[in-house]
Amino acid sequence: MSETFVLPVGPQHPALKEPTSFRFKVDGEYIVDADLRLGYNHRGMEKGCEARTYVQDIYLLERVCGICSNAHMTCFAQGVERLMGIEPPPRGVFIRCLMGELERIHSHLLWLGVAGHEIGFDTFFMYTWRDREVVMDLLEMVSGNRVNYGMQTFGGVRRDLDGMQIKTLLEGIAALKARTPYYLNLGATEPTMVARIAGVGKLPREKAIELTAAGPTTRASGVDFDVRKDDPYAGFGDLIPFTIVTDNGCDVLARVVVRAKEMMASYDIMEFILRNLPAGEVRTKAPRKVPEGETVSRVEAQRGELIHYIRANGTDKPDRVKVRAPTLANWPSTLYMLRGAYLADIPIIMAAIDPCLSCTDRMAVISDVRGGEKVWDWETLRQYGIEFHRRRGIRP
Amino acid sequence: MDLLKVALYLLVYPGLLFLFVYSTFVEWVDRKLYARFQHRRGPLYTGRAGLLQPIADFVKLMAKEDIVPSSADKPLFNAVPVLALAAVLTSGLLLPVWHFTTGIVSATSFPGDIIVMAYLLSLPTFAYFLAGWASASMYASIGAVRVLTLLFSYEVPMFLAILSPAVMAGSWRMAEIARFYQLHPGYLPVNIIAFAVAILALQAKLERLPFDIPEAETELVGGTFTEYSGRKLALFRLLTDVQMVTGAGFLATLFLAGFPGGLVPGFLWFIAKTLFIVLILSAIRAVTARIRIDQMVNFSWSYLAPAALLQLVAVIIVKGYLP
Amino acid sequence: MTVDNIKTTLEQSLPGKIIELTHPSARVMFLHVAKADLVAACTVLRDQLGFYHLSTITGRDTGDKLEALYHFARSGMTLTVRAQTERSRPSLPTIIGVYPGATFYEREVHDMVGIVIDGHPDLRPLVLPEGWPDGIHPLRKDWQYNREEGVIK
Amino acid sequence: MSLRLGAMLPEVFRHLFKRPATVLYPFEKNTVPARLRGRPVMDPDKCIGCRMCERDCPAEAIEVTQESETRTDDGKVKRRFSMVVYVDRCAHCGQCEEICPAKPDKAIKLNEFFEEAAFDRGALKIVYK
Repeated sequence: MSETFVLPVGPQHPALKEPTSFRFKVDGEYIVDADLRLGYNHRGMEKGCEARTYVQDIYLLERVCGICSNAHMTCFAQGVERLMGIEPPPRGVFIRCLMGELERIHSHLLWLGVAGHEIGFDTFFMYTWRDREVVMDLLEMVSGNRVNYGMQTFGGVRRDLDGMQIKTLLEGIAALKARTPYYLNLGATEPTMVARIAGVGKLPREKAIELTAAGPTTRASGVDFDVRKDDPYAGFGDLIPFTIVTDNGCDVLARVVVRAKEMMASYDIMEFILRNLPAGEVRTKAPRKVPEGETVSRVEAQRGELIHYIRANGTDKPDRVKVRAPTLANWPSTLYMLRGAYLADIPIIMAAIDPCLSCTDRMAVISDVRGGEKVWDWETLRQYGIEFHRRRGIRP
Repeated sequence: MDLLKVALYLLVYPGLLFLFVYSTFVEWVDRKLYARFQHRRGPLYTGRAGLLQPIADFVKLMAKEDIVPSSADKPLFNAVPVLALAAVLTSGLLLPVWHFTTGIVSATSFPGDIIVMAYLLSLPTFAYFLAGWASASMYASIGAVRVLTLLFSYEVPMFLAILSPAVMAGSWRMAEIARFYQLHPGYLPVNIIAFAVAILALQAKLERLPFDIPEAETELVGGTFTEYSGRKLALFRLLTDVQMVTGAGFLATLFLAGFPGGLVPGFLWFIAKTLFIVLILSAIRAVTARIRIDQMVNFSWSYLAPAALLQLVAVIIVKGYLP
Repeated sequence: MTVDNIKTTLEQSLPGKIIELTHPSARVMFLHVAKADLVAACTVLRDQLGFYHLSTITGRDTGDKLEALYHFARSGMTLTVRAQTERSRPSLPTIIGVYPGATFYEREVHDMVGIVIDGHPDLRPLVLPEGWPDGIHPLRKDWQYNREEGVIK
Repeated sequence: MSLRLGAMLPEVFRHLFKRPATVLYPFEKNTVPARLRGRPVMDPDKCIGCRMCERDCPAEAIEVTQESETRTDDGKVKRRFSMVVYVDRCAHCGQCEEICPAKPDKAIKLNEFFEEAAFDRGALKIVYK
């Protein structure tokens, strides 16, 4: 039984919520080798940023990813603020932080559900996503949108909170706070679930550091790497207290535990913010042109460290914007974890880093590489599809 | 006259028509229960409370394009769904769901029909294997191998489990076994372990969570059915539903004392008891995650098979003290 | 570790190799080294200064040269190492010997800016689509993409 | 922590007797919050023609054009502007409303309409005159 063959997973596969392409060399039910191909989701954002003004860029970068939109916005806004030399007022800082934590809750609940689905536990998935509606409604109430909140801007946040909203937020947070331990508990006691996640996808501490993993993936391997502590932003550090959650399990179960506990920590942060919200303005005026300079801005997004490199050339358009979303940082460690794993563990190991492929693929513009038409109408697309399958021997 | 009766058996009750209608109803019950367990609503719009949804799905699939991969083994690929469906439909005929008096031995009730029933219920598994193998697709082949591995792990516990009520009743005929427990309902709880094992084995046979390893959507796309579409997929889906009905009826006959009281009460008992088993199957599906194939093999050989053996020993001991 | 500590350590360990060392804002530093000293600088950062984490590598077109920016992080500091290469035959040494996690970032830089990473074991395209023509690198300034205006009747 | 077989059973059976959480969307609608960022609507009477919205729109979904120029009796020039919003491109970010300098009331506002689906792309080109 040393016969190996190559199993393609992707670009389209039920385990993948977004297109990417894996090639697994498998020997029966074991994975011998894994290879990765990105780029099915390119939208040319980095190039696009150079052609737009800063104000337009902030909304463009918000759309790098639907789930961590606020993290991207915060990261870009604070980087540009640093170049402009302005500081948001304290109330703005607190609301900025609140948005980040609300988004973290929404993302982690989403992830818990997806992880459940990947191991076939759809009931778990339905319950977590039902509870996620609570935080989605809160976000919609605060920002006016369920995704792509558009709250951050240069010099603060765009919308203020009123008393009624603070009350609703506190109620919603209390409801979620009562509910979250149930999932943590379930993840650690349901035998079939434990069987699927305990001891799966081992990433030892040294490997996590060596392969530059980020976010809950590395924290579940016992590394206390958190940008909120290392490079404090949005009031972390001095204004807002918080705790870092780490776990030494190094497996998928540890990642579930880290995320669940992180949610509990986030509830505390948000309650602190809402109880101690300073009075005053939420934003300061920002200039339209940014003085020449360069900076690196980092944010702890839900999936890990997010980094933007921004270079300004004195005009109202940036010279270079580089975005590195946490998923790209976690791919090398994912490939490491997949080697030697069971075939059945592919989805959950991949899901465990909470991959966001639209975050990862955003750099190139797919132009007309096939030559000719840029916009394909329905008939051309259909003809191409038929031709494509005929070449592979499938008769339509 | 006899010919008409046979045609009635085969085509209307308990044959094709009844099984088709009832199995779609059971699928509706299963989907609705699963949805309500998950705090959802389930099918809603087709028919009253979505009752016709499974039929609508079936018709929709029948109308869809039917694709055969060019590298597939075409005759086998086409024949497998029909053969497998025929096997489970035949198994439906063996269920003692009419006023079968135990005295009359007929084509659908004879000594040893329990074994025939068990084998007919196993045939679809081989069909799944052949279907996956004939597809000549990577995912389907892995699914096919998993189907066989799964078969070897649940089939032995299943057979051991159905053996104990038969040994207890001292008969190899389903109608007689059911009759024995109708007369002595006190012996029903003796088989409780075998009942649990049989329920789990049936769940595995139906490839439902936590044992839907060969299909495993997130790993293998559609497992053995990856390449199937249109009519053939519709037949496969109908097959699973019918298998659920006959499997549930089989277990109800053996472990829940069958369906006494002539045509109408017997029919009502049949509905009630099969739905009870479907409720258990749905609940299992709702509260578990899919386990891995190696864990499944471990589980069945270290827990299921010994439990079934233990049950058999217990039954033999009880039987020894029987008056 | 304060900014001054980092500065002194770097000056001691990389004598004469630092082209420029700036500290534009809190917790951000930029270090410019020559192409040949890149791996040495990375080793010093990892072994002596505790920058265990490589955040990413940015490829950039400065106009007359191509440069790569290696963003390193440790608690309380983000340090960016800048290395430049000429436009005609752009190449930089690989740092995967020091930071194994750099492999995907280097492939990305190779794709997008066209800097050949010497010593990298696997420089297949990572993000560019199959069939992308050789020698075209989207993030260079001379590569322009013009979108056709969508017309609504 | 010990393993518990069927740890979720009680929870699951409890939900059998609860009202489902699903909202039957096209038939039942949730109320939208007051701050919802819906479709941009322009009031030509208030527009001062600064074109800030056009400049800042990240989706390039706004076009402002001058319609007429009249001179009032006291010698002031009064210009009237019309606007085209391509709702199919609109990202609903609300930057146009935010940047609008018209006083005392903004000339462009986002309303609470969010069901933008249409069969014809032309139906999403909206002209305010």
